[in-house]
Amino acid sequence: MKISLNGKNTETQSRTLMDLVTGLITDQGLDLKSLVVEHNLKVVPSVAWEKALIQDGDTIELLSFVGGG
Amino acid sequence: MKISLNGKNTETQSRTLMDLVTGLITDQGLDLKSLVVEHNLKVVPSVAWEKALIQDGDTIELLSFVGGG
Amino acid sequence: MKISLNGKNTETQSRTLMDLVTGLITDQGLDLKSLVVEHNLKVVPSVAWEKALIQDGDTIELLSFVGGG
Amino acid sequence: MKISLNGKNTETQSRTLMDLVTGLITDQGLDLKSLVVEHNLKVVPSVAWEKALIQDGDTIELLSFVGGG
Amino acid sequence: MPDKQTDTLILGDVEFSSRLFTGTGKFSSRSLIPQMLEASGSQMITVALRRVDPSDRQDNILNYIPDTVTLLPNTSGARTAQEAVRIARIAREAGCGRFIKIEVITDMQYLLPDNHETLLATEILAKEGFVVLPYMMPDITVTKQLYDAGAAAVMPLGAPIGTNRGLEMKPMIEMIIQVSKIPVVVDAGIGRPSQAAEAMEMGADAVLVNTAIATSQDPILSGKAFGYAVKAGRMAYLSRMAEEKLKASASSPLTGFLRD
Amino acid sequence: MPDKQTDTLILGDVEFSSRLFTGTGKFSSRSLIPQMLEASGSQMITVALRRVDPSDRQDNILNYIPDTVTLLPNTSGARTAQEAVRIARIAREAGCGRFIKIEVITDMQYLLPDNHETLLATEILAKEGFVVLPYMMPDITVTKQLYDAGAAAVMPLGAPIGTNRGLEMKPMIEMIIQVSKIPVVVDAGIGRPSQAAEAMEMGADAVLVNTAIATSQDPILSGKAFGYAVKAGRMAYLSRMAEEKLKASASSPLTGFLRD
Amino acid sequence: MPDKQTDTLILGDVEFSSRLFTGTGKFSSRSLIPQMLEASGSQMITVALRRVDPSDRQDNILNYIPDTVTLLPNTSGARTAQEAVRIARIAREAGCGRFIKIEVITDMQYLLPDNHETLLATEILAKEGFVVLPYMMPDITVTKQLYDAGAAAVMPLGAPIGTNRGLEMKPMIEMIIQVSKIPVVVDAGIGRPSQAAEAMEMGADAVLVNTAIATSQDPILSGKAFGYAVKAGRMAYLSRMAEEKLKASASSPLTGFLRD
Amino acid sequence: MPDKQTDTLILGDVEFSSRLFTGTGKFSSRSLIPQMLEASGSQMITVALRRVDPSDRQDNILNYIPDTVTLLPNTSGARTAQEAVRIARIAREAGCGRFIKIEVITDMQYLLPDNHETLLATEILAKEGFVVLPYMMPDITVTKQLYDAGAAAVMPLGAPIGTNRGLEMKPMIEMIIQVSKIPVVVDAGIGRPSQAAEAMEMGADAVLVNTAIATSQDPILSGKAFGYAVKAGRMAYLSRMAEEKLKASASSPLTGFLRD
Repeated sequence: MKISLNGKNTETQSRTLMDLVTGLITDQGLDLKSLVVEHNLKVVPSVAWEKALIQDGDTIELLSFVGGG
Repeated sequence: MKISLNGKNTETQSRTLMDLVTGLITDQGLDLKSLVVEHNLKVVPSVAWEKALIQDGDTIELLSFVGGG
Repeated sequence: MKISLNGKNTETQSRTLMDLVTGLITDQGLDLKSLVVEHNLKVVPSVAWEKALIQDGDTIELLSFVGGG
Repeated sequence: MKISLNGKNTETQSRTLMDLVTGLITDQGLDLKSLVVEHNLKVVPSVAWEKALIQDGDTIELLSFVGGG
Repeated sequence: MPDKQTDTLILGDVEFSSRLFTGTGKFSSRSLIPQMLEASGSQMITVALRRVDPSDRQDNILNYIPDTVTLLPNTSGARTAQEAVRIARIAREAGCGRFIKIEVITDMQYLLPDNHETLLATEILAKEGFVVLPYMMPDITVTKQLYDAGAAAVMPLGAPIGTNRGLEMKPMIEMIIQVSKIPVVVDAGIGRPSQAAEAMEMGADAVLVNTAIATSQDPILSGKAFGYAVKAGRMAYLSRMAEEKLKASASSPLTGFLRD
Repeated sequence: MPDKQTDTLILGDVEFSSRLFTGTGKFSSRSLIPQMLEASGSQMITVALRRVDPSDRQDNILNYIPDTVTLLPNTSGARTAQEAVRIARIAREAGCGRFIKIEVITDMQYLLPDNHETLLATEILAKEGFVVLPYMMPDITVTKQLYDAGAAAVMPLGAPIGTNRGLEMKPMIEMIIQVSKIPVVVDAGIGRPSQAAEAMEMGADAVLVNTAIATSQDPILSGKAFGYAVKAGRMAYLSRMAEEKLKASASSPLTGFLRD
Repeated sequence: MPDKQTDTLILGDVEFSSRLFTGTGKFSSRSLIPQMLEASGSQMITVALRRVDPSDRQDNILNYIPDTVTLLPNTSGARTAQEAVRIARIAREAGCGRFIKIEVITDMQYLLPDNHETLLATEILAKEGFVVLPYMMPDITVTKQLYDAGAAAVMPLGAPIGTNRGLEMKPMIEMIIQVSKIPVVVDAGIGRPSQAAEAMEMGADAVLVNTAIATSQDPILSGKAFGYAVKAGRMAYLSRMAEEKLKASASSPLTGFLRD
Repeated sequence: MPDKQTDTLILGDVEFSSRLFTGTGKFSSRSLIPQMLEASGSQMITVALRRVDPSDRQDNILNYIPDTVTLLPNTSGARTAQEAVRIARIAREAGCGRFIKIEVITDMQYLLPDNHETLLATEILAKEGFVVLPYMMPDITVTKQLYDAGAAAVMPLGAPIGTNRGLEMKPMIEMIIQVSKIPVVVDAGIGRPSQAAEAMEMGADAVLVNTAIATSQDPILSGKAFGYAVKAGRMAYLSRMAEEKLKASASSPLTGFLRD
């Protein structure tokens, strides 16, 4: 399935946001709790990741809070 | 005839801008050459005052240049 | 006896600094404890006022501390 | 003859300031007109250099004007 | 003149006893942030939002901010009102609360804000119930427009961000303090506690300091210093000090000693 | 750079934890003085000496100064070194201790000190065992001469006394701080806590404030404000803050939001 | 760096050898204007447009301005872009030429310009072939937008109009000079020749001075003074003077006299 | 207020129409000096005296100074009054005339003058018939003493020599101008024509500029710039300009356009 992930066209097998996110954790050791997921311009709370189905062409942004003034 | 002259509703007998303006000169001793006349939002050059007919409801502004920074 | 008291020529009957000072207290209600007495350019502590004899021509300054920056 | 020349003890054969100065010119190509000569704390004008005899132990300063603010 | 006893700052429906706002940028270590917050007494702190950087192994910055401190997400990175609005919404939905610092910058050289885009974003977000704190170029006309747009405060800059040059825009900020119907928070450029105190003496309602604290050799002590300075400046404002005088006047009696 | 933990100021053999010196002049009521001292934390305060004024019914000003606070009698009224020396001796014999602020003023218009007479008085009194704090026109040459003469500190003025104009002489005072081998106390002209903080940030060892506190509408709160400001400025100095920068530098990541 | 020999300012298609723009406001007598123009060398002067005031018996102010001097009508009185556009059109049709100073003010307290309305008016009038000189709040973003809108120059204010406070906005104006692709004319607030010279030394292309000249006790001599100062400042800019230095450096040889 | 028509400066018995004094130090080539003098209009220029340096092949600097220009030898290098006196006598006997700039410096770090030694030298040389111009630390008391000692003028420094920092000591110099009974010449630190103009606007009688002219990339143009600026500042002083104002005041009629 082709999606736009943080602005990059990406091929993914993940069926849900949870699959996608957990995959990235193991790949990149991200801090799950710090993750903000925007799915097709809507923020999806972590409790809903399990049910959030990814479809071909979806736009997904994985964000987190950083230091700023 | 009722016109708006410099923002004030005014009763006038003047048929042309020239009548109106020359009237004011004698009344108020204005400097003709310094006068800028706006007739219904259009500036009318002094050479055209003779032919510029005033009609009921016209808006006329008599302006002049003053000191400014 | 003629003395210079705070820069003014003064006639006094006081035989000692104590006489002079106590006189002034009753006259002017000064705060004794705040008084600094300079007798002929020497500061005399209050305990010594009793024995400090005044002689004709003496210079006596009665000083006190005041607010200052 | 031993003299102090610009603060340095110097051996000289010059009998007069003129000898001394002209010697320096050929040695160092100085500009004569720019020279100010102080001989034992007295300034000696160039017209008097001929007659100004140098004696053992004299103090001579050769000065000139330079750029300054 | 506010009551000296009960002098607090209210934004949204939150009451702040500290008038020092701080930021989370530029710290050499995130673990300094909670200590700095405690030392400075600051009760509001800014954070930014960015795409996850896989190379960045740091844990959640929010973990370093006590619950007692109000989060002020900023819209840094936004170059239009629309982008600022999107960031603000994400921040709120991500659980950061209703406060938002609007920051729209198109000038990448001096990093100075775009007042017009900032005004547009303020209008939209205030309607959506945000407590909007717009970072702005000091400007009287825009100050009034931001009030009409529903801003909770205005945040004029003292000097370009990160310069530590202090109140370069002082005359304009003084005018803003005179005309503004909402709190004035001096943001950006404050590099010394004395400058923070000066802003408060002028009548500013608060100051926001990040770079000066985070980049000092001792951010905890610096934070404490700014905390003291902001208090000092506010007290000076409340105690109505005398104006500057042209003529000298002695603090000791002017009579010569042993003279009349 | 001094140790941040044990940062105190030592003059004579007395150790001061507070770097704010205060004065007793111009208070509307003497009873404000002890409260101001407590609120400000000041541990050194000036007094003046004058002929008894029969019309003045006030009781002893020394009664208003706690024993924990060091008295700093000044020689105000002196117009020559000799007069200053005489006043100093009287003050000491009157039980005011060894500290003396030398103040010799011949300019009655701007009340600016006479550095040469001040230097002469310092020489004499230092030899007599006084802890001499000379009030001076900011001057590098005289600063060195006062050190050689045995001064315990130098007290350059920030601006003419009582003007509240702050650090008008800042550039000269910065140079004095660079060259002085003894503590530098900025005296006179400081009208705002921010100015006191600025002096401390520059590296001054202490400041003396009288008029600004005494003439404010709330001397106790003002005293507290100056106490905080002096602490803030000292902390800033100790925590080595970054210099001013010409270029702006972002406190948030510079990448555009949702851009690379 | 421009050629020192042929250093002139070109606006529209007009070449100006004088970089001092003047104004006709506030003169005690109109007959001073031509003398001031001659003494100052100014080649551009502002005028305003107003409804005829019957009580005003003065003759045409344009009679006092030599044909060699370019007229710069302003849009003073305008509170919206539309009003500014209307005034500009009338001025042009009345024979005042293509130059127009846009001035849109809604803040009646400090008389500071509204940058957004000013930008809108600039856009419209530039399209109509006017040589547009917008009076503006110093603002980097708006400076770029005015260039894109077709402005012939930008005219940031130095300080609020008529205050004579000089370059209060100096840091912002310096940035504008750095980024602007069109000439920068410092307008408003300049009260002393030294301030006009300073603006030119910074690299401003011209200054506009009205109040300081018209309200001095000798407007002709003042005009001359500003003419000299603007020249001096421009020459200083062209001759590349050395920067400020932190360290002192002797102008005479440092060797002691009669020492090595 | 002096007569505008016949406004000249008289020192000794010499009348100067130019109030710009210049110096001969730091020029890349001596041949620039006469051109600079002509461009600037300066009628007084400083020179220094030193031991002949054999390695120095340059011809006589005096050859570069036209007879119409008054020589002002300085006593640079002197560290005591006695040395200054010796230099002054040599200079006069060497045919440099009666003018002498006293410069006694013991502080080799900031090169700031020693006021007390300067005063002593002034006393001696004035008695010997010199026209004494002492370079001094800005100081009111010393200003009066220099007058009593017979100085022809006082020359307070604006900032440390060679720094180009301008009127750092402005407040003190303003006071000196108020009290001085002899001309006040601001010497040292002036780095820009605007700063020279500012000094003249304050009421200074002249300024001395060397480094800023000599070290610019075009000393001739810079000299011209300072000549213009000094004239501009003096004219401004003579034409009595209005003071700074807190409130804005319009230079155009305040009535809205097409409003009442």
